[in-house]
Amino acid sequence: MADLIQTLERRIDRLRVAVREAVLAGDGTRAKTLRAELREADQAWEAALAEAELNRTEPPGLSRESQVGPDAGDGSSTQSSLLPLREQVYEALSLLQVPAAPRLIATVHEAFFATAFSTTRVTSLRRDEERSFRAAPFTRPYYICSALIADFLSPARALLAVSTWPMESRVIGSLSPRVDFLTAAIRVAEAVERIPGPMPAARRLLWRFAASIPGAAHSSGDVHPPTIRSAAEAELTVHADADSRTRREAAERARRQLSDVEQLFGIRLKPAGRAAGAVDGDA
Amino acid sequence: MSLLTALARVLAAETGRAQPIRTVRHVHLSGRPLVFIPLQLAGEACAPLAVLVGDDPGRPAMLTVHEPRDRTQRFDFAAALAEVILGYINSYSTVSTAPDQPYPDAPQLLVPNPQGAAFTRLLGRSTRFRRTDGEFAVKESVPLLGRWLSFYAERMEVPAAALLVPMTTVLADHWATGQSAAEDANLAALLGWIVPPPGMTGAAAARAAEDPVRFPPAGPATDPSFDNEVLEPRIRAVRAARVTGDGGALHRAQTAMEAALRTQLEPTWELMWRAIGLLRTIDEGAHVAERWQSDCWAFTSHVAHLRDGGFPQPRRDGAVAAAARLARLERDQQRLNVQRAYDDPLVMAEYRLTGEAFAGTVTEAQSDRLDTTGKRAKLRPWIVVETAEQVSAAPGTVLTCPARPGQAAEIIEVAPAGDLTHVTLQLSGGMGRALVPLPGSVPAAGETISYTTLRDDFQSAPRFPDREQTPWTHGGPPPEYVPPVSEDEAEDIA
Amino acid sequence: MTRLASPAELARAAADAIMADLSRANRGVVVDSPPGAGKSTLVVRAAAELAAAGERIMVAGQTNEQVDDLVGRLAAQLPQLPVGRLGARGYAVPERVAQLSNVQAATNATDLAACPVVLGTAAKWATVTEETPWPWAIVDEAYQMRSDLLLRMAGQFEKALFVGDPGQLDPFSTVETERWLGLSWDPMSSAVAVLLNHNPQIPVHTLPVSWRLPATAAPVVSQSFYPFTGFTSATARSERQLTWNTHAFGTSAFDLALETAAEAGWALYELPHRHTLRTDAEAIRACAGLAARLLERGASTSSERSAEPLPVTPSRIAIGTAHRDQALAVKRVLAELGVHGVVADTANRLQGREFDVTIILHPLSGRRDATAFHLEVGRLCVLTSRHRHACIVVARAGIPELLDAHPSVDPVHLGVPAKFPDGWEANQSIMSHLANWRVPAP
Amino acid sequence: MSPTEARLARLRGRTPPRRHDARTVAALTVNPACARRALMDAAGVDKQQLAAHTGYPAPFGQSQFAITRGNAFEAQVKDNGAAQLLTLLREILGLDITEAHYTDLNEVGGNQDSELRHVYTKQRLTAAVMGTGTMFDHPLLRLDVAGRYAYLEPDLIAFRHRGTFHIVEIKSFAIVDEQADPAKVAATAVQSAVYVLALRDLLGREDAVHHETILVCPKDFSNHPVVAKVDVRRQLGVLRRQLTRIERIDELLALHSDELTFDLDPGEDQRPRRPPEELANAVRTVNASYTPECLSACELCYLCRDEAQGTSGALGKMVRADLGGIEFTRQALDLARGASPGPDREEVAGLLVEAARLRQEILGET
Repeated sequence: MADLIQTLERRIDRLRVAVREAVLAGDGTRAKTLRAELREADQAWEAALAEAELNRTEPPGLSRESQVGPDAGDGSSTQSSLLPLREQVYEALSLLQVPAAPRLIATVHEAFFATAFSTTRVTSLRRDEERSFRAAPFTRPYYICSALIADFLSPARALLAVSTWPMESRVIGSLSPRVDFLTAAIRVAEAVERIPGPMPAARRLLWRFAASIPGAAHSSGDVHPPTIRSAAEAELTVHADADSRTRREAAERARRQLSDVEQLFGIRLKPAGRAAGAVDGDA
Repeated sequence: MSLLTALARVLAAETGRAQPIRTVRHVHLSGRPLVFIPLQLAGEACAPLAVLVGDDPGRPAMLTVHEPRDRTQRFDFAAALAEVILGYINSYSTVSTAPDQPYPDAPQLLVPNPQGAAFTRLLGRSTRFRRTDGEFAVKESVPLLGRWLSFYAERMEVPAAALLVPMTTVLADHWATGQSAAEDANLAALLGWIVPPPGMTGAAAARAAEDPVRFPPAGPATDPSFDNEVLEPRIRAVRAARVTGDGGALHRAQTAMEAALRTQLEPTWELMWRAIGLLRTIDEGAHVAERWQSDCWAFTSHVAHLRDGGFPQPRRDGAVAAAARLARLERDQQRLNVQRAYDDPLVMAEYRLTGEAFAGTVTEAQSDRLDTTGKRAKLRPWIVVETAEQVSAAPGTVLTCPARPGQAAEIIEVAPAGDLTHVTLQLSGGMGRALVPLPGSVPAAGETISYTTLRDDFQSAPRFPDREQTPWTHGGPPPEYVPPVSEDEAEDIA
Repeated sequence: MTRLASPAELARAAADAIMADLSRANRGVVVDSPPGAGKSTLVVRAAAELAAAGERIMVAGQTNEQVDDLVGRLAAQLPQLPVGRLGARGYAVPERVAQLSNVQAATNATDLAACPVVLGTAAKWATVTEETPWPWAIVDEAYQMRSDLLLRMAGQFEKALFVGDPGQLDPFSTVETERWLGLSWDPMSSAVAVLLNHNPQIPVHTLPVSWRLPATAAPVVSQSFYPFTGFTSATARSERQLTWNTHAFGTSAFDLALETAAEAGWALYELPHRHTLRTDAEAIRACAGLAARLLERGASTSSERSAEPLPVTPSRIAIGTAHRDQALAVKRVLAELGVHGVVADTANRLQGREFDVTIILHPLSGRRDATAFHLEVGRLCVLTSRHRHACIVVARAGIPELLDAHPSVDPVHLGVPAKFPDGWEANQSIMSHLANWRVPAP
Repeated sequence: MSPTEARLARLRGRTPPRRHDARTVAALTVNPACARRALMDAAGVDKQQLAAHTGYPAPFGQSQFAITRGNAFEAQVKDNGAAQLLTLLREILGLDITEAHYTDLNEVGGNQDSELRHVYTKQRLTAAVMGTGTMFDHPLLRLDVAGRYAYLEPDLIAFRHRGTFHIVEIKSFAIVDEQADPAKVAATAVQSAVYVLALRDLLGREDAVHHETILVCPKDFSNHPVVAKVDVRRQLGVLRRQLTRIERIDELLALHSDELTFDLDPGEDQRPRRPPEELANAVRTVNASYTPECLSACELCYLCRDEAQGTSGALGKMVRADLGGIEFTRQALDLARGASPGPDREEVAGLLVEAARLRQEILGET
C-alpha cells in the first residue's frame, strides 16, 4: 500500500511538471490530455490514501506546519438544508418580493434561513424550471422564472423571479434595478425587525444595503432598521413613478405579445440582420 | 550607471561570467540574519500564502495559509509569524545595555527581492492597526508584528540602512552581469551569472534559471502555471474536505498543499544562503560598521518607542514629518555616496572617469609654507600633483584626499604639462596646531595620491516647526493624531 | 472703434490688478511670470508700494546672485529706502551691492531692524528665529523653491507675494522615493503647488508680456510651454535687430546658421544623424565654434533699449546644455579657441538669466532613447527662452523620429496632477518649428 | 478588400485573425519603434501561438486566482443595479438623486453578437442625453485602427445628466492609503484613453467625453470599492499620434517582399505545422527594436532577445546610452582593449580604454 501511494505521488509530481511544461510551451492540446491523466492519478491516490487511513489506528493529528488557522473557522459553519433548492430560492425571493440575482438570493437565504447553497446551482435551476413548465404547464403552484428586460422582453441576465408575481414586478426598465434594490432593502430591514434575535449574517447583509443608500448608514457601522427603511423609502419615491410607467407599458406589451411560457422565461432576439431591425424598432 | 559599469557588463556578456564592480562589501551582513521568503496569493493586495523563515539554514520554519482569503486564518498566520519574527527580534533587544547606549547588535531581515520588501511593508500595514478586542479581535502579537514590519520597511528607505535587505539589490550592486538590470531581478538568474554551475556559462545558467518549473520564482508572486496547475487543485481539495468534514481527507489535502508550496520555497531558501555565503567572502567597507551602528541606534530607539507605549506609524507622513524625513534622507544619501567612494577604489574610479576625482603622484611639496596675509600666520602647505587623468574642477574648488579626509585642499592652479596635468593644491587642516605640520600629515613628494570633489561637508540638521506650528501654507496645525483602527466590517473579506 | 491695447498697456494693467489684489489679500497672491515678463520689476514695485504703506517686508530669493540682483535694483530705484541684506555666515557682499549707500548687510536679522525691506535667500530666512512674524513676504522664483523650504520659513510671515516662472525646471531631490506622492504637502513639490493645494482661494495672476523674448520667439515659446495662459512679446519684429559688422566670405555652415538666426531669431544647426555619447565632440565643437564665429564676425544689436547699436560682447552670449559634463566640455573647447567670457552652463544654472544670443545643445541630440530627464519640459523651456535676439539650436538629425519612437510608459500616480504641457509634446512642437530654420552642417 | 488588407491577410495566412483590442491598441504606445510588432498587430497575427511554435513561448501567463478576484470584484460593485458603484459615482460626479439608471449592454435581447451590441450601445448612449441613462454596463465601442475595426468593451460608462460621459474602469489592484501601483494605474490610463477616443468617435463630439476617467479599486486590504479620477490627456495625445503613425502601415509593408508570411499552417486539429525555423526566419526579416522592457510587454520577447544577443541594447537602455553609439558588446570590448576606433568613435573609445585601465589598475584585470 505505502509504496503504491509513493509510486502514485511520484507519478503525480511528474505529471504536474509535464502539464506546466506543456502550458508554458503554449501546447494546449497536450496540456489537456495530461490533465486528464493527472485527474485519474489524483483519484487513485486519494483512494489509496483513504484506504490506508482505515488501517491506521489513531486519527491523524494536524501536521506540525498546519497549526495555522482553526480549519473550521470559515463559512462552512452553516449546514445545508433539507428543503429542495427551488423551495429555498422561493423562500428567499418571497422575502425580497423583487427579482434578484443568485448571489443575493443565496446571501438572503443564508442570513434568514441559516442554510447556504452554491449560486451555480441556482443558475441551472432556471433551466430545470423552464423544462418542467414546458412539459406540463401550470402543474406546480409556482415556478422560479426570469425577470424580463423591458425593451426586448428577453430574460434579464441572472435575474430570477417567481411566476405568481404580477408581470409589472417582473419586467426590468433602466430604473428598476435601483427601485428593486431599495425595495429589497426595505424588506430585509422589516425582516430583521420581525425576527427577535437576527443572526449577525442578517445584520451584516442589512448593513451592506445601508452602505449604498443615502442617509441610511450609521457612521458607527451598526444597523438601525427604521432609519434604513425611511431612507430607502425616501429615495424610492423619487424613482417610483418613472419606473412604474416603464414597467406598466412593458407588462402590457408582454401580456399582449407573449405566450405563457414566454411570459415566464422571455423571448430571445434572433441573430443579427433581423435583430438589428428589431433594435431599431425599439429605439 | 556609469561607463565603468557598462564596461563591466560588456565584459560579463563577452566572458559569460558576472564581473565584480566593487572591491569591498558596502552593506553590513549580520552573523545571524533572518531569511524571510514570503509567497502571496495572486490578485490580492496582501494575502499571505506561505512563508519560509528562519536564521538557521538547516531549520527553516514553514507557515501556510490553507484558505488565503479567510481573514481568521490570515490573522492566525500573522500570529504564528509573529512568534518567529518577534522571537528573533527579542533575542537582540533583551541584551542589557547602558542607558545612553544602543544595543550592540540588531536583527537583520533578508528578503529575496524588492517585491519581498514591499510585501513586508504591506503585511505590516495590514496588521499594525488591528484591534485586539471586539468582534474582530486578533492576538496581541499581531499589531506588534505589524509595527515591527512597518519599522523595517520604513528603515529600508534610508539610503545607508541595512536592517531589511533585498538580496537581488545587494548582489546587483556588487556584480555586473551580462544581462539587463530587468533580468537581474531574478535571483536564480543573477546567481547563475555570478556563480554558474561547473561547465556552464553564466549566460546559460541564467537562461536555465528562467524556467519557472525548475527554478520557481523567488516570490512573493508565484508562477501562474503553478497557480493554475498545482495550487488551485490543492486549495480546492482542502475546501472540499472541509465541507464534507472528513478529517483524514482534510489532513491529506493540507499536507499535499504544503508539500506543493514547499517546492516553490525551498529552492529560493538554498539560493538565499548561497548568496549570503558569497557576500561573506568579501571584506566589509571601512564605513559599513559606522552605518550599522546607526541601524543599531534606530533599532534601539524603536524598542524604546514601543516600550514607552508610542503610537504605531501613521498611514502617511504629516507635513512637518515628511519635510524632516526628506532632509534626513538627503543627508544620509550624500554621506553614503561619499563613504562608498572613499571605501572603494572601484567606486572612486567612476568619479575619476568623469574628472570629479583624479589620482597622481606628488611632484613637489612645500610642507612648511605659511600664509602671512592675515594678522596671524597660518600653515598653508602647497603641493603639486601630476596626473594623467582628466581634471574637471576649476581653481578655487576645494578637494579632499580620501586618505586624509580631515584635510582640505584648494586648487590653486591646473596647468597642462605635455599630455599630463599639474595640479597645485593649498592644504589646510589635519596638520596639528603648530606652524610646522605633524610628520606625515602633508603628502610628500613621490607619494601617489588621489583627490576628489566629493566631500561630506556635514551640515547640521535643519530646524523644522513643531507639528502644532505647521504654517498656513501647509494647511495649518493638523488635528491631534489618533492612530486609525481598521474598520473591520469594511475589511472583512467577503 | 476701440484700439487694441499695446503690450505696455497690457503689462501695466496686469501689474495694477496684482497690486489691487495685494492690498485686499488676506493671505497672499501668486504671480506666474513667463520668461522675461518683468518679474523683478514687479517685485521692486510691490516692495516699494508695501514699504510706502508702512509695512515691513522680507524678500526671499533662491540664490545669493538672485538676491544681490534684487538688492541692486531695489536700492538703485529707491535711493532713500534703507535696504537690508541678510546673508549667511561666509557670505561676502559683492562690489555692486557694497557701493550702494542705502544698503546695509548683516548675518543677523535683528541688526537690520531699521530697514523696512530686508532681502535674503530662503535658506537663510529659514534659520531666522524672531518672535513677531513679518506682515509681508515676497518670495521670488517660487516655482524653483521646494515646499519643504517654504515650510521652514513660512512661520516668519503673515501674508506673501509669490512670483515665479511655472515653465522652468521643477525643484528636484537627490533621493528617490514615492513615499509622499499624492500628499497635498509633498515636500518634493514646488512651494507654489503646496501653497495652492491648501489655499485654493489665493488669486493667481499671469504677466501677459515678455520684455525679453523677441517677436520671433514669444509665440513659439508661448504655445509650446504656456499653452493655457500664453503671452506676447513687448517688441515688434522691427524693434529688435541683430546685425553683422563684417561680411562672411563665401558661406560656411556656421555663417549660414548665424545669418538665419539673425534673420529669423532661430536656427537649427543640424549635424548628421548618429548615436553618440552625451559629450558628442562634434556637437560640442559646433556650439563653441558658433560662438567663436559670432564674435569673430562681430555682431551688434539694436533694440528698444538704446538708440544706437550695441556690440554683442562675450558675456551677452550663452551656451546652454543639459548636463554638467557637456558644459565643461564646451568650456574646454572655448578655451582652446581662445574665446573668453562666453557663458557655458546647464539649463538649471541658466534659469532666470538673460542674454542676447543663446546657443543650445539640444538635450536629445545624438541620443538613442529619450529619458524623463531629457524630455523634461522645463529644461527645454529654459534653454529656448533666455535670448533677446536669437537662439541657435545645435542638434543631430533624427530627433523627431526619436520622439515618435519614444515608448510612453511613464508611471501614473494617483492624486498627482498630470504635468502640462507634456515634455514629449513640447519637444515635438519646438522641433516642428525649428524644421523651418534648418542649416545642415557640412 | 483593399490591397493593404489583402497584403495583411497574406501575412497572417490561414491562422484566424486576432482583432485589435484595448490592450493591443494601448501596446502601440509601449514600443512604437518596433516594426515587427506593428506589422504583426496590424495583420492580427497570433503572436502568442507564433512565439510558442518557434520555440520561444511567451514568459507570461495569468493566474486564475487573479482572474477570479478581478471578476468577483467587478461583479460585486455591479451587483443589485451597481448599487455600490452608484454610491461612489454620486459622490465623485455629484450625480442627481434621480440619476440612477442602469443599462445592461452585455447582450441585446439575450443576443451577444458584437455588431448588434455596438448598434444598441450607440442608441442607448445617444438617447442618454434625454435622461434615460446613467450607468451603462459593458457597452461595446469601436475604433478604426489602420482601417480595421477594433471592438472595445469598457467596464462601464457613466453619464451625468446635462454633463459629460465618463469612462469607468474597475480594477482589482488595491488603493492602499490613497496610493496604487503606478505601473498598473498607467496601464489602466492608456486603456481608458483608448475608450475615450472610441466613445468620442461614436458620439461624434470631443467635448461629450470627459478626459478624466474614473478608476474603481478595492480600498486597502478590503473588498470595499474606492474611486479615483485619472486625467488621461497625456495618454490621449500619445495615442492619437501613434494611431496616425500606423495609418502609414503601407510604408512598412513596402519594405518587405510580397511573399513574406507568418502563416502557421494549422492542421485540422488547429496545431501549427509550418517548420518552426522557416517561420522564425520569416519573423527575422522584419526589424524588431528589442529592449529588456519587452520582456514584460510582448509575446515575442524571447525570440527577439535571442536575436539581440551581443548587442549593447540587450544589456539595457542605460548601458546602450553609456556606450554612446556602439552597437555590439564585442566591438565595445575591442575598443576598450585598444582597437583603433572608426573616425567618429574616438571619444567613446578613449573613455573605454581609460575605464579598462582603471579596472586593470584596481582589479589587476587584463
